[in-house]
Amino acid sequence: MIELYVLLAAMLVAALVAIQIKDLLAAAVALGIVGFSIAIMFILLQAPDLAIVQIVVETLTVVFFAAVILRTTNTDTTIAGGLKRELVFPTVAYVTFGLVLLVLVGRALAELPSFGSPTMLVAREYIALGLEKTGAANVVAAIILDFRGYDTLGEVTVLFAAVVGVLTIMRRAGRKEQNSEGRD
Amino acid sequence: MVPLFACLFLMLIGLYAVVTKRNIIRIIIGFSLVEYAVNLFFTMVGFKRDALPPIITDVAQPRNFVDPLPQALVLTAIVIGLATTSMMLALAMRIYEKYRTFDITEIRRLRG
Amino acid sequence: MRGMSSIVQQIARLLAGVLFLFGTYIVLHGHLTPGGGFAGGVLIAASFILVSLAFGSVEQTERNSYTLSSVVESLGGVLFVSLALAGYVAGTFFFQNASIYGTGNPLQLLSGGIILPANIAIGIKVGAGLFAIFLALGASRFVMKD
Amino acid sequence: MESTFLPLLVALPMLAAFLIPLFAKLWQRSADLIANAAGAALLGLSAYGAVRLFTDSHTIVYRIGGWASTLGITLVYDHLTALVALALNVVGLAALLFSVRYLDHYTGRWKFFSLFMLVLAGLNGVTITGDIFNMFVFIEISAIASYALVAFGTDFDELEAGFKYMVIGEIGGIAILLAIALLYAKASTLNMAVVSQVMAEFGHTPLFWCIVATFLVGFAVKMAMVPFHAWLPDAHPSAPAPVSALLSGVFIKVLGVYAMCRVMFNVFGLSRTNAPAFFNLLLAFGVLSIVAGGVLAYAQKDYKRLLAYSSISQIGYILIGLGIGNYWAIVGALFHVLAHALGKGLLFLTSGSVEHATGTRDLDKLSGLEKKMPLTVWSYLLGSLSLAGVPPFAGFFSKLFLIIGAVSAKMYWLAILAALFSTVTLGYLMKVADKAFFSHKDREPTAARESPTTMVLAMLVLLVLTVALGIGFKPVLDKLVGPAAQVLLNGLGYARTVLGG
Repeated sequence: MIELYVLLAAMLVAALVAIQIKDLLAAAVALGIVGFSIAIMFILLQAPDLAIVQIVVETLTVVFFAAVILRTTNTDTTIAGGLKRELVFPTVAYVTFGLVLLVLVGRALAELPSFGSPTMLVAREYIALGLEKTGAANVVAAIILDFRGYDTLGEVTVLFAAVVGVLTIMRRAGRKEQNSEGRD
Repeated sequence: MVPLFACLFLMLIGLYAVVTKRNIIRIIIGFSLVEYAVNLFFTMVGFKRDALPPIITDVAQPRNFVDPLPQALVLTAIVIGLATTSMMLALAMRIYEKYRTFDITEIRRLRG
Repeated sequence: MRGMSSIVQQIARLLAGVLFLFGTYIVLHGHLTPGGGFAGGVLIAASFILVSLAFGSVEQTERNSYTLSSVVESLGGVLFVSLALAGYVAGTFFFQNASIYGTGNPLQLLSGGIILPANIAIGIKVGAGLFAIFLALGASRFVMKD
Repeated sequence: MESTFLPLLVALPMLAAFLIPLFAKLWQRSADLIANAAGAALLGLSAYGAVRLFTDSHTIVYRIGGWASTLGITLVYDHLTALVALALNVVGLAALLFSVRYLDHYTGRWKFFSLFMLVLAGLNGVTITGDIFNMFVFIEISAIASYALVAFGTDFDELEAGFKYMVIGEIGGIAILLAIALLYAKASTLNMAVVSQVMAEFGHTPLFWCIVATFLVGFAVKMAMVPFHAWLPDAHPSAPAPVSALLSGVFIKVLGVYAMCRVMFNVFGLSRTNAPAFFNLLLAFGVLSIVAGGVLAYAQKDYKRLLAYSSISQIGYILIGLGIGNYWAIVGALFHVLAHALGKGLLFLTSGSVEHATGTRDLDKLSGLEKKMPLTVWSYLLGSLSLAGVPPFAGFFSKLFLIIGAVSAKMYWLAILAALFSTVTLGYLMKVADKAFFSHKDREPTAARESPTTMVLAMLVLLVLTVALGIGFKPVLDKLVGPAAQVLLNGLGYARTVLGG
């Protein structure tokens, strides 16, 4: 499991870079590194389906980010060099909040089944029945398209909503011209 | 427990960017980080030590698999994440076109 | 959008074909191997994106492919809902699987009942939809009329 | 198979949303037709379900794909669902009808109707689902479609409001997903009924409260209770008026109030007796929302922004009803869900009507509309009387039940607060009437006249229902709201009705 810890550390470092580096394109690439290390972790966690989807989605996300950044601006004018005084208080407050949260959540997480041994109450039935009832050798595919196909219908609809939404937002003029003189 | 905490830590990093950063693209990056963290957390919940990926290659094989259900759910969550990210980017691009800046402190026409 | 150099164009043409084929393979084998309609659909979208990045295009082509991809996406959605409704109309359940499609031979390509056609519907829909998003986000001076 | 109508509540609007882009390419106006037909069909289906419930009062359960409830996804239609679904589809249909002419201002007609159908599909999906992850998926469908609708005007304000709404709303969505992950880690199942049985054996440990708190943050963002409300006063006014009506009228209640009630009462089995701290927290948030929303509403100069703050305040009433947690208070809260859906839907439609006629929402610029748009003005007046709780309109009874609940729980100060802020509500709503309708300034808006027939018709539908709900409150109370409150008070009994039925 040592690989998992190395990847987790790399992921956290890349995440810190992504939110701090001044160049936005570099930040998007750092986000990509986070995504790809998560994809590799999915393989280590025995989730090849997720790994494939994560890789292609991550690639596409970086492409989308690059498309937007290249069409707009690459430099982040809000990050000046050095420490900014007005950011000190929120950062300290946030770090305190984060630590308190981690301690509280830590107590709660201790009650979960320990890492690596899930309860698998219904999962056992999926594994036992998956092939026989649906004919699909990939149990994950059997779940997303058959047992819980309704979820996938929702997922497809979310994507559709996003496509129509993006097309809606990218319309050049939202209102028709002749009615615009009454507005300020 | 350590991997789960690492996920929460990633989430806190992302949330920090959402809360304190003033650049819209940076906020979207922070949001993506939060979402990745939750996806990873959910997958780790279903991980089983010394087990195989849930794909049957032989009908008679012993089925010692990791929990397939979180994987199916995270698959859906990843897609939803892609959908939200692309919509946020579209909004960001239009905001830049209108205001010529990504700085949210300068984009403040609506009053409190 | 400007096109890129002819070396890039030739490589992109080759790579796009490979990507498209690989995407189709992943869609069709979603019930047997890792991946499925979504991953394959993204790969198919990526092959189109690659071509449009390498070759660039004039506004008219972009608008045509945008219209086409949004139509194809809607068709994919209709196809998926129809698959779900097929069992319902036939008098059994919403998302009925085995009894109307049959489960086929386990571990063969033609197995898994509803899963194979559903994967194809998702693959079509995702491929077209993501390409439409890319066109909207990435194409330069691409004016969306209505 | 008396339950077969249930999947149609989701499949129909989805199919409509997918078909609209195809048909709109051939004929622009087909979008109106498909959307309105689907809206009417949704209303018919939810009414049919409600009638079935009234006749044999048996919770309707549908198992998708015929799988056992642990394996597949279950759809559930009980009295609480019926109440929310009816309110949702009535307001949805009225808003669709209103949109037909209102959209003459905007470009992108088919996109609007397609997104609108997606919002309706998502909201209906949330109300009927019996599976916790499925609820998240449908919350996301309606939320993502609503972000695009808020930014529909694609102008400065709309884009800014849309982005703000989207970031805050998605943080809420992610919180819900995280809560589901934690819940799954412990309960190892997703069906709400089964989860509630597993969690019941588990007790109120730190992990339990951690899950409850994470869910609460998510739903609090979605319902815009007061410290999580920052997005609402920007987002709701920026949307086109029929969308504002849907968002303020039902959206925040389905994604926030309904989802929270279902999870907290029926899945976690919380009740005033076993978790007083949680209910006191709801009371605190409720009081904060009522006061902050009411005071801020009074200070607004924008017609729709005032109404948006009023929504925050009215959500507060629903919250204190739930927080008091006895039968009458919950009846009051649920009755207010109905009354506020109709009333606020109506008020936002009148704002659209005024904007359609005059082109502005600024109260300082509007004047003397009383003569020119009598139907709009009267709809506004009666709707605001109902919201403020003047008898015999619907809002009066919701506040009456709420106060009865508060008094019987010996929380007199809450009763006084609720009554006091009724007058504040009346005050700020009448401020609009005073400035926009009855005042006479030097510069009258030139060509203001009554809106087209379909817009007036949509307003009249909601107006008639508001009045009818007030006058005929008794059968509604007996048949719908009372049993719905019993569903919540029944708590973990939900599992038995779903799994046994």
